Amino acid sequence: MEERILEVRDVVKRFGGLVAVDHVSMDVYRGEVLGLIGPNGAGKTTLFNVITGIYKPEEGTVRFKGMDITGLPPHQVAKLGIARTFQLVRPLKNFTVLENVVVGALQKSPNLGDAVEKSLEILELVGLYEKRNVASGSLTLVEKKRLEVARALALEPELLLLDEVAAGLRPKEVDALVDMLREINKRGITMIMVEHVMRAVMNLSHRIVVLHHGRKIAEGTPQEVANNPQVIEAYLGTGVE
Amino acid sequence: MGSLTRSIARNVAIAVIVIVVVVGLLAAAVLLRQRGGGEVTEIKVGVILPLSGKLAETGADLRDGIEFAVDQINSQGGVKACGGVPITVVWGDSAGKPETGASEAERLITQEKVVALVGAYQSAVTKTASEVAERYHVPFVNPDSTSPALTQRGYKWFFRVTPHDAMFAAQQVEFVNWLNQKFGNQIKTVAIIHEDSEWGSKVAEAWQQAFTQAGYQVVKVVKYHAATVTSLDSEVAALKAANPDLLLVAAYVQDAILLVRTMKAQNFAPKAVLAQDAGFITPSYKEQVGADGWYIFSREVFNWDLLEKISRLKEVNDAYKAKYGKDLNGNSARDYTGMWVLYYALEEACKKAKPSDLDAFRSALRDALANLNIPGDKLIMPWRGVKFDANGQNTLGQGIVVQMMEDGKYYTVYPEEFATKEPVFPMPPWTERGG
Amino acid sequence: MVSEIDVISAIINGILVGSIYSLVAMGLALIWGVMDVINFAHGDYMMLGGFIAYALYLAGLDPLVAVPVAFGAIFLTGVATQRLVINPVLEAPLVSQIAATFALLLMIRYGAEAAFGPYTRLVKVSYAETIHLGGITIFVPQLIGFVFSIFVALLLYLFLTRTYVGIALQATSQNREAAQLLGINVKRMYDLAFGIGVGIAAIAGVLLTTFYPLFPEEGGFFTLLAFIIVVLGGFGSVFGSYIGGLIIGVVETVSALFITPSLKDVVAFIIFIVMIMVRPTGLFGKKE
Amino acid sequence: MAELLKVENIEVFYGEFQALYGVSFHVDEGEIVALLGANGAGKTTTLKTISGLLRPRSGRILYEGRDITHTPPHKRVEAGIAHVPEGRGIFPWLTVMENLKAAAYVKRARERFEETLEFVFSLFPILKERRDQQAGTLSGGEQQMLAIARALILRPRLLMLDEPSLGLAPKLAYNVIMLTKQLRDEGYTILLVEQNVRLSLKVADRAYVLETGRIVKEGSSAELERDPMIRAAYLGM
Amino acid sequence: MRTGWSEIARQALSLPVLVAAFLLVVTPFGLYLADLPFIANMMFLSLMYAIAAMAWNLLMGYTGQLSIGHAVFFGVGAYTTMILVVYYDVTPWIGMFVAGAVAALVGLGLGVPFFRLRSHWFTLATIAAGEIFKLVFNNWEYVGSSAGLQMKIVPEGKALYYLQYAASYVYIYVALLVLAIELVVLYRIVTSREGFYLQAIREDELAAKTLGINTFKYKMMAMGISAFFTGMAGALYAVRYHFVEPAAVFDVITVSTYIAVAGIIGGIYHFAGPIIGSFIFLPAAEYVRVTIVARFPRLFGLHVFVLGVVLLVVSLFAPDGILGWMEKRGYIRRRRVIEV
Repeated sequence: MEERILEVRDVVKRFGGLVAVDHVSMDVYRGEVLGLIGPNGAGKTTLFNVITGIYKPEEGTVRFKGMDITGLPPHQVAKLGIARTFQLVRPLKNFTVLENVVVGALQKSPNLGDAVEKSLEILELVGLYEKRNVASGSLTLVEKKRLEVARALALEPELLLLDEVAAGLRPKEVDALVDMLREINKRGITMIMVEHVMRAVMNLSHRIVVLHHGRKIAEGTPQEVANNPQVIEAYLGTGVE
Repeated sequence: MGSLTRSIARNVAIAVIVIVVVVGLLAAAVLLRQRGGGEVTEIKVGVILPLSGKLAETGADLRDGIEFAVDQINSQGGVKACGGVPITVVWGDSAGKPETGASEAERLITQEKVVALVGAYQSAVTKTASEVAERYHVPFVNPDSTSPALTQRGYKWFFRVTPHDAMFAAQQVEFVNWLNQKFGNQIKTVAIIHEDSEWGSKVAEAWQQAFTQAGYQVVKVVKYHAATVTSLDSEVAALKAANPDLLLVAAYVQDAILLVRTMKAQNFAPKAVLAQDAGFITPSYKEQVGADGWYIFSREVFNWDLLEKISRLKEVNDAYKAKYGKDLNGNSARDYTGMWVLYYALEEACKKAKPSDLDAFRSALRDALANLNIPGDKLIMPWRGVKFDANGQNTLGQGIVVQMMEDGKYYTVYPEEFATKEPVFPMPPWTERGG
Repeated sequence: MVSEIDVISAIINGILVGSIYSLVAMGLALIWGVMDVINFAHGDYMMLGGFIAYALYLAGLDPLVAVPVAFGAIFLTGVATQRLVINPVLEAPLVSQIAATFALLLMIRYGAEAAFGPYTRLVKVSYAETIHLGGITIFVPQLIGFVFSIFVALLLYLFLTRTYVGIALQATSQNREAAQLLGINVKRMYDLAFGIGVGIAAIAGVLLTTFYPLFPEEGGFFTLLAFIIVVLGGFGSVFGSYIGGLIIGVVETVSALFITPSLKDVVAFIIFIVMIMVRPTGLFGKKE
Repeated sequence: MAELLKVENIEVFYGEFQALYGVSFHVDEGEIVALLGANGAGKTTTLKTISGLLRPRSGRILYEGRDITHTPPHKRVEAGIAHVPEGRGIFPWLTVMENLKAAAYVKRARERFEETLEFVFSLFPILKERRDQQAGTLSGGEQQMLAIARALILRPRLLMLDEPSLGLAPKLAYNVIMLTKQLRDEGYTILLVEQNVRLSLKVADRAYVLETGRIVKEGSSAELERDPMIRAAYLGM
Repeated sequence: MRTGWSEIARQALSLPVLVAAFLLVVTPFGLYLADLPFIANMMFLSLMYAIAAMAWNLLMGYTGQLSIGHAVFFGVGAYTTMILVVYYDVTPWIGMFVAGAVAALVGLGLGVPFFRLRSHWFTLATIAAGEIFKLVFNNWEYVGSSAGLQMKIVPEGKALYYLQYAASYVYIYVALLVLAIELVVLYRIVTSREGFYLQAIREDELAAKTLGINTFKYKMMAMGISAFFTGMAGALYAVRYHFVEPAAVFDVITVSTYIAVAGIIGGIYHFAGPIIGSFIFLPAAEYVRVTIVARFPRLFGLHVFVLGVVLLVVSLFAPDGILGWMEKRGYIRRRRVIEV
């Protein structure tokens, strides 16, 4: 687990006066699950958007497998092997579940038959096989979250970025989702997960990076992070001045 | 297995139904085609006009002119050489669009089986409609389009009764020469302002040529887009800067009104303004422009005061007024005349062929038109007559020049044989008039 | 060829005619800002205002009397339109919204043509005089129109910034949900925005009749101009639209002076496209 | 103490997604009640349902004993419910004064606007100083003050604050939360949603803990402060 | 993934398509026999607009980009055909395809700047482009300025080369040919990977990007093809009427908007929607015009007013068009790209 699959160096992203990501550096090693946490507005999703090319950072670089991908357009980043899910689920509403996944699968398997076959496998993995011909707009939230993951997997990524996949789910659903993600990780896919649902992130992550006000304030194992006073303060706030 | 036979049976059933329907339709079509024939009780003429769309107002006027001519022809005994059968008009609406004009022409020719077409006012529509007539070998009588290009196409079935813009331009040069003679060479420089559709552009082109050839100096040509014009301030400023003796104008209604107002606003008063009818002679312009329109010359094809000069005209106009509550104008009078021209040709054609043999009759009608020679005194127009050249252009037509006087009415000032007033020249400056 | 005085004169005339564009555009900007709807029929409400002025003129009154009348009548028409047509498609996809306002355009423009005929009408006012100032000529009705337009713009400005209702309207355009939380009835704001928006266009229509011929199809080009101006002045910025209108007026008259007048609209349209490419927030617009 | 607000068993959906599962709680006159819970637990949804931006599929909301479940949002404001939304919802292109005036659109606020304004300015003198400045140019803390000030202009009986300390420096966050205490002393009833758990428990009289759309715990602040479950709810321990 | 020709053949040979094709092929002949050029012309116009509206809908219904400037491509196509035949003696059989290609180039040229814009900004830019093209052609001497260009009448022996026939029925077959080509091409596209991507872009452009789709490239592709066939429709106009002028072929209402309205009325989310829409809207518009003008000759704009009412009713009560409405009622089903 020594190979660095992603290197983020000194990334700065500003919106007008607001510094959303402030000189953040972090490494992701092949095969691990990295948790990225922090209170609301800490800059987690912005960092995701920088990595996936939706935003271009003002400063700093992002390297994927040693290659500089800073500022590449999203579709190229995706082709290189970085897939992501969205915090607010964005299924292609009028597409069926299967079609949603096939869109991604076609990137790697231009033959429709192959793409469909692969997509069906992935749907089996995420537990949506039965719903394959249903319009994705009519799925429940938990199903949509699974669909997001399935669609990202269809790109056969080496690195999967999960943006709050557990948000809004019931505890049982979270556990099932964690099991599913663990299964995916076992297949050799590296993951970064932005997550508020601690039940998920603490169970799954090998390491955790904590952002607060755009800065990295802590990094370590889940245990280390949970006991870090700075982290506790960021989350629970200070009692007294 | 059952489902397979069922689906075969269903397909066969559908195929049978389709074939029956198609055969039925074709049979009906053939039957429909064969209706008619036998004795001819009327002579059908197709008329294509802009009855809807932007020019519907003008279209209504043209329609009245045609309708009135047909009424008169029929009440005096129809087409006598064909046994006194009446003329029936089948209307086609071009909606002001060339493509609709073309399809209406085809409908009138093949479906309504008219012997000839009349129309279509806008030159663009006349172009496509007359092209269809040419291909079907149907005479096309055009009383009212003035683009010179129309009679430069080498068509055999196209006959234009009205003079065209190049002829008008030549005549306008004569008029200006006459003014110079009369008032002592005051006009040397000329400026032109025109809207940029085909009509305005071609008129301007003809003017530029004719006036330059006659030794006048064209100092400025300004064009604008009538459909979107909201102000003519800079246009008029540019004209004013050029300081011409004579301003030539080709404009539609809104822009004509706007132009006159802007000229007044900018106190731009050349020695004479000579307009090319259109906007300047529409009823709305005349009603609305008021004193601002005084002393402006316009080329016209027709004017109310010709009543005093042309005896036939007064009679016609009285009857027309009694029926429609308005006087004839350049548009209705031209289409009225066009219909009469067609009637004279019909009388000749009836001597050569029977209307029941449509192709032969159309051909005879074409020949009749080509050989027509109507003297001026049979017309209500101030023309020397109607006689078409090889291109189908009436060579005996001419325009007149009118000028709006202080009573807000246009008076004929040129040619002298039709004039009822002396021209006011030069035009008094804006600051020195009443109203 | 082109003298200084011509240029100055073109600029002044551009401002005078532009001030009418401004009014039309301000109304469009208000509707666009508050409701996020593009009103393709905007210029046609302006035309209706012109016909109201003409009706009063026929009754022997000065057309300017129609300013309050037209505003009132078209305001009510606008409120009715918003409730019956706009509101049902507010949440619909863009294509349905455009289809609906385009249907309005056809109905108003050609309904007017059916009702009044396609004829051109002209109003003759007693003050149709010109003023001459050292080679520059100004047509009095245009000047009066300009003054009225400033007056109306000022009133609208005061309304939007000094009255509770006006501020509530602005608030709605900036944050719909927060406005609701302050007790602002958003549906009512939509009624008001559409009513006032087309009402102001109707005032422009009235002012226009004193120096420009009136005909049922006159609105079309003004709508296109209003789009250009709203984009130029800054989407949703009512003040920016006023300035934008003056700028487009001047651009048209000045470019008519230097290139052929029949291409002056091309200049305006090119400015429009360049503007949405490089700075879609407009000259005075707000960043997104 | 009289019951000012009573939420009974509300179920709220976003399309197919159920956000609240039978949430019930009450707020008494004159108290500060905190709603705690991790992100996505349903706190904001609850406030939006009370102010009328969202409609519950079932359940009722009683305010001053009247059923307001089907009352439109602006009527609820007239009745005295003010909601300072998450992210403040100020009008960035209006001046401070215009932002305050926007709140005076409802009758109950307009009638006594000048008077309330005095009070608000005495609470937030900085706003008085910046009255003609565009609200978008204010600092985060000032914007939060403006948002609260604007709600106060409505002269509400029930003031709901959604994450008022969000995005503020610790010192400012502290001040803002402490302000609620002052407001309670002025006679306002406050429903507070706040991520700074310790701080909110410091000012609140009672609190409810929400987890994935359900109330999982309630009690006095003192009780909850000692409860290990709170930490678990936030940090997943 | 590419729909095989055998699959297309299977689709093309399915019963409803065969019946429709058979009727389309027989009808003009029947109309000719019955001497009903008015109906024949309606049919031609419906086909011409169907071709343009199908092309327009590749951008709208499939890619989610609303253009009200398709008159640009229509006009450019019409002019290209005309210039080639009038100045260079090139047969319209070739000219039509060149027209499509030139229109496609114009489309790609406009796409580069315009696809940086989103939703209504894109729409407004297309409107402006339409106006600019109209004004420029109006002032361009080479293309005859406002007078436009008219083909000379050629001797009958050359009719096939110059595609000049008196009867409109002939042109229906030309239009049918173009439509058939278009249907095959569009069908292949929308059922291919590219078409699939286009729809993904329509649904959510950002999501599409993160799924590895180069959205700009595919939008450009859609624009190019859309412009190509709209240009072909314009070419048909030139071929049919032997005449072009800026006012007719660059008109924002009768070209740009009618194309969109035909698509909307038929239903933009169905492959056949624009065809159905054109075959309803155009004949309806013509019928309304003819009957209303005949009955109320003095109420000038009434027929357009009636069209406005129709459009309003559709946009309020059947915003997804006739096919969308039928789908909602369960009468028809939208074909899925993939069904397993």
